Amino acid sequence: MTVGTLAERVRNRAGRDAFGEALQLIGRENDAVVVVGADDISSLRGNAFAAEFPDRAFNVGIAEANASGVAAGLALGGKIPLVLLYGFTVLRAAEQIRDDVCYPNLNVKVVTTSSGLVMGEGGVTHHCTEDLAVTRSLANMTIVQPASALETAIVTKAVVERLKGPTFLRIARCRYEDRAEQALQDYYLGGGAFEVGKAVTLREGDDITLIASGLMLSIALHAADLLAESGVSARVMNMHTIKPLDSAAVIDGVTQTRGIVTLEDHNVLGGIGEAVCGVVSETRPIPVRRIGVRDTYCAIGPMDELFEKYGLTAEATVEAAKEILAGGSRGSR
Amino acid sequence: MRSLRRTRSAREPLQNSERHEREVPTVDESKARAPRAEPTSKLVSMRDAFGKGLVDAGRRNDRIVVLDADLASSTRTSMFADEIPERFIQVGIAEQNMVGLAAGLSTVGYIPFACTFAVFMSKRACEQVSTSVAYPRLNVKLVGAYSGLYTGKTGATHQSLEDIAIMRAIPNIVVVVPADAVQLSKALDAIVEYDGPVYLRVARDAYPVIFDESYRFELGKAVVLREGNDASIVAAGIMTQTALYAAEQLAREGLQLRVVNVSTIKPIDREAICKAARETGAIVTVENHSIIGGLASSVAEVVTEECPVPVEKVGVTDVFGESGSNEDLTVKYGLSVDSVVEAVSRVLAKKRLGLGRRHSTG
Amino acid sequence: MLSEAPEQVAEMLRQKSMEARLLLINTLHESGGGHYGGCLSELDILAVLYNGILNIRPDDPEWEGRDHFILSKGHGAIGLASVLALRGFFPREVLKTSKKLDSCVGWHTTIKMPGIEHPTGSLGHGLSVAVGLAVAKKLDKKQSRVFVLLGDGECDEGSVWEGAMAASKYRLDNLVAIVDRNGISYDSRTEEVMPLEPFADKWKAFGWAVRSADGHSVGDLWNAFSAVPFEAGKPSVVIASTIKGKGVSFMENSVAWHAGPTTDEQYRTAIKELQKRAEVAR
Amino acid sequence: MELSRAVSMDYLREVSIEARRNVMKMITHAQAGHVGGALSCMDILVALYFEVMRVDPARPRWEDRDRFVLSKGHASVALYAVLAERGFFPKRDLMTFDQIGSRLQGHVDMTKTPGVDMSTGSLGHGLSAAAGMALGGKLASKDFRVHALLGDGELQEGQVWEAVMFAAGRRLDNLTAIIDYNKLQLYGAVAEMLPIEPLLMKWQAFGWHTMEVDGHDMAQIIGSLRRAAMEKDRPTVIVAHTVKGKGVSFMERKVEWHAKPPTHKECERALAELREA
Repeated sequence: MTVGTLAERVRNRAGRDAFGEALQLIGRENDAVVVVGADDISSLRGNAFAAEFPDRAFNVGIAEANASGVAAGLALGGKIPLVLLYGFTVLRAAEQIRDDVCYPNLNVKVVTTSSGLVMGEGGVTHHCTEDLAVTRSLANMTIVQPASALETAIVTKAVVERLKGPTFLRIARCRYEDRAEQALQDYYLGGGAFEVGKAVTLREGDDITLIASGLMLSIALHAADLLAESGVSARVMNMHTIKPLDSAAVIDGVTQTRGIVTLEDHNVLGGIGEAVCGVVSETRPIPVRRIGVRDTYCAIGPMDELFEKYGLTAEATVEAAKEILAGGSRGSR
Repeated sequence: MRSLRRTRSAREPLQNSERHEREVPTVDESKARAPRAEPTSKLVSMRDAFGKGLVDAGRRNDRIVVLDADLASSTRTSMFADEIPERFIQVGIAEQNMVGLAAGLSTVGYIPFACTFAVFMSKRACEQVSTSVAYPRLNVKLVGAYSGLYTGKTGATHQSLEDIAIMRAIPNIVVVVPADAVQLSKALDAIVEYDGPVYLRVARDAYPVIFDESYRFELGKAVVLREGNDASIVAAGIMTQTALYAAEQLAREGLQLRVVNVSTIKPIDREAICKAARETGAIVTVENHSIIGGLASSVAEVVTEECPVPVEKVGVTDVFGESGSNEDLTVKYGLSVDSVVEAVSRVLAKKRLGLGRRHSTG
Repeated sequence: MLSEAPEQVAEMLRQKSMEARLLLINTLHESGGGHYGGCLSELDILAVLYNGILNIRPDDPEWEGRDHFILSKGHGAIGLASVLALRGFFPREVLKTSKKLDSCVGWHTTIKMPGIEHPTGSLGHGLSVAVGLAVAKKLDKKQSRVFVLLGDGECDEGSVWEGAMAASKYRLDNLVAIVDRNGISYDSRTEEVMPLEPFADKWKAFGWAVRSADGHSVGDLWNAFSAVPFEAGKPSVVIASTIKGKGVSFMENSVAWHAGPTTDEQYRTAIKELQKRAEVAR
Repeated sequence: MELSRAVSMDYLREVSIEARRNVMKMITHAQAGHVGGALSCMDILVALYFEVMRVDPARPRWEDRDRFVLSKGHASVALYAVLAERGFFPKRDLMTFDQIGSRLQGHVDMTKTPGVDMSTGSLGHGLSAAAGMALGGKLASKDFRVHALLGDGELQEGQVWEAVMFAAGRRLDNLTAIIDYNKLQLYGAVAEMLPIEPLLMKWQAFGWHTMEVDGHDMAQIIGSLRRAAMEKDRPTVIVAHTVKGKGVSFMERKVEWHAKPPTHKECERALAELREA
């Protein structure tokens, strides 16, 4: 299937729908692909796959630790299991993912579509702003977070077909915003490739570097537009692979611009911001500001309003960028 | 650890760190004070110090209850079970349940210490820690024993290299990592006083004592153990000793290293880190943990946000550990004095290149 | 496979098990100690499985048609290693490397060791993995069976019951769980730490076909394992009554000998006792 | 101080209808919330808060109160409606449900809502916390009881069985677990997802005193809760057979109404049905 056809199929779809679509396609092409869910297969849009391949979809009930262990066993038996989990249940199954998947380096894909604040109204226990901290800390783990419906489909196919080993796929439950959809459509239809561990610079700029992925990419693009209006040239990087981080791309940002702003729908501790700070401080220290949830449990409410309330916005990004360029030195705490 | 055996004789007699009586401070000091900056030759077991400290705390405060998941003899909560059996709760091998129980107990006014190995506390019971304890901000103390690489040859499944990363990313949790038996028992007192969730990371084996009895522990405060301006070594936990040895070795080569001990990793002492960054221009972090998510990340975040200087990291480089003696593991996983010395020379090279000066607006 | 002459089979199994005990004690002593209690309690079970039940090829541990085994009680690693070595998965000398870095011999299982399918150590994981493996075998319509050995204290873990529920849902009659019911976990006796009885009822209530066996009678074990699945469409569990530290008098049924080092004298006593038993048995 | 009121069954039924109506209004207004599971457990909550439990709405943190843990935290709206009805907070607050800044969170939050004894939302946690409270009560020689309401699908979580084993091992006879056995979970029938039967046998094998009731028969519910309080040396579980979406004909026994908010039109229809009931 060409990228063009794929793009048609997932146009205007939510992230999880694009995932479901891709999953079904992969299922047809490779009968080793199986799905393990914890009473959430439909929530993660694995239902089309489950309907077409009932023998290859396993709902083990509300038992995420077991789901992860079962997936490990399936991988041992030569299958390529995708474990579908709610974001916060990555924490519930953290030790099984560590010991049974990552430690023996098994080919298990952990997929969530409700990480971050996307389940805004669902309540604090269903928010998940710690999952990247948990998965990043696990050796052997690869973490990928797509930023548009098309990228979701491309990434899903790629990690199943080409990437052997433990992978965490962090997909959005909702629609991605048009800015990111458009930018990535242009990129992929224009012949751009998805390569694990290779960030994509979507926009060039030499004053400041904005690093984002997932739902935050369109906010970064928006911020870049706003910055351009005030004469600041911002580079925008789609950091779809969060681990291993593309340190070369970060270093380019470090050497070619005057500062970095990271964006994530996650605690600023443990996620992309932390990863970037780690590279920057080892290379050539320039100021970094982290946009994200500042180490708190969020209130409930629609995701967009939560983004406003907790400063996950283009405006906050612009402000952080300007502060860096003005040479201000303060903690954003 | 081989590297730690290079200890020289103690300069002053070691005060008995194993005393049980509550220390009554005679001087009213509001700040944590800098202790002796030299590891003594006296080795004191961290887990024993924890076990004893817990018994002391339990005797003074009858709201303290201790829970353990069938590892009491290893974590040394067995001491509490022996002394105060009526407030010891054996939950069996069921860590998730243990954390939930502790949450429930705290709502009735108890101060529960839920204890198991660090790996199980942070990963097996990870979501329970977040949802049942941290989110309602309950007064539960979570203890991760057998932390880091040195877990008595138990191998990768029992080595906890991610616990700080995970606990740190969970809001409302204070993360405390003591460096020696004295700091540990003093931290215990502070933790009991503090009303809120705390993660206390305890090491298994015996390590040289650094702090003397006059040391006063303050949550959230780092202490400078050794002054110097060429670069800083920021160390946490039992690696603080390693940092001091490295500083000593480098002093013989004419370099003056500042050694900062960070015992509260979250909230981190931003002031002390920035001061070290500004005054010494380069930092090496040293910890018995993955370099992802722990002390290294905390320090990197602070400096890149506030006072960019080069940072080099000594810790486990994102790999699983294995069974082995502490000595072998130290060398293989790069936690030796030599590793610290090498990291210092790397960071000094970057400092000399002027990296970090351009935007370091101090 | 060996049903022709039960007496001879039993004799062979007993001998294998005795050899494994001696090798285990030697290995543990040389490496400065280890999990004596649980290794000794599981040994007869492992000896029967590897020498009389499991369809395996020691010279080709990855052989496709093999039966699978997962040691969920990962701290019994050296017990399993001793049995594997004697069965020819690797030379006995490998066991002498336990003190060395990069060795495949650790306090808990490692996948570096030939014959080990999955690393374990943290309790409560093995059953879920075994369920996944058994599901995969069913999918592929393979005859291979999956055996998993759990400790009894391990059954305090909720994840064990998650796995138990799933196995019953998927009607995994190619899955056999064995519980090494030695009655002692780390801190104390299981019934003090966390009462497990009525233990068989719990498994039955979770949809398993249950059988009890004397975990030190090779004949009893062999009969039980040969009869799986106990019921078509159900996973089978064998609750094997064992004695922690079995075979070394001062270790038997003692909470203190979950793990630890042995003095040279204790070591000599243990070896002497085992040799004596071996002679008597002969 | 009134510990319990002598009230007629009719009154309790009225309360539960009123609370159900408020659930409909809240969910419709917020366009969020779990309606099916809220309606199925409503009669149990009313029985607890209006008849069985020793509580004082003026002192929600009163030390000697009976405790309640809503382990199936997604049924928050049901608990809010009952707490408001009982006077823990003004009924007008109900319409703030799920709005930003509200004290009525999507899943219950003890730090925000008066009368909520434990924060929950992620399944499988509640019984452990309840066991901890019960244990705390025993340690402190208090005579309060702890009730935990669990969903049926929730029993698939291993942590529940850890807590079940523990509570029996510790002989926590001051603990009652109630299972809202409405037979449906998010994705379908519990029996198809991961069968939990034989349910009573499981709890008995784990050492609990078991009872089975019709979870919409007020007299049966109250009777069983009272009997549970008399049981010595072991905790009690009450398996309450309920109907998901109970009280609204077009929602009853329908998986799709697990968390779908009704339209205003559907809401009106439901309110009318409830008024007639």
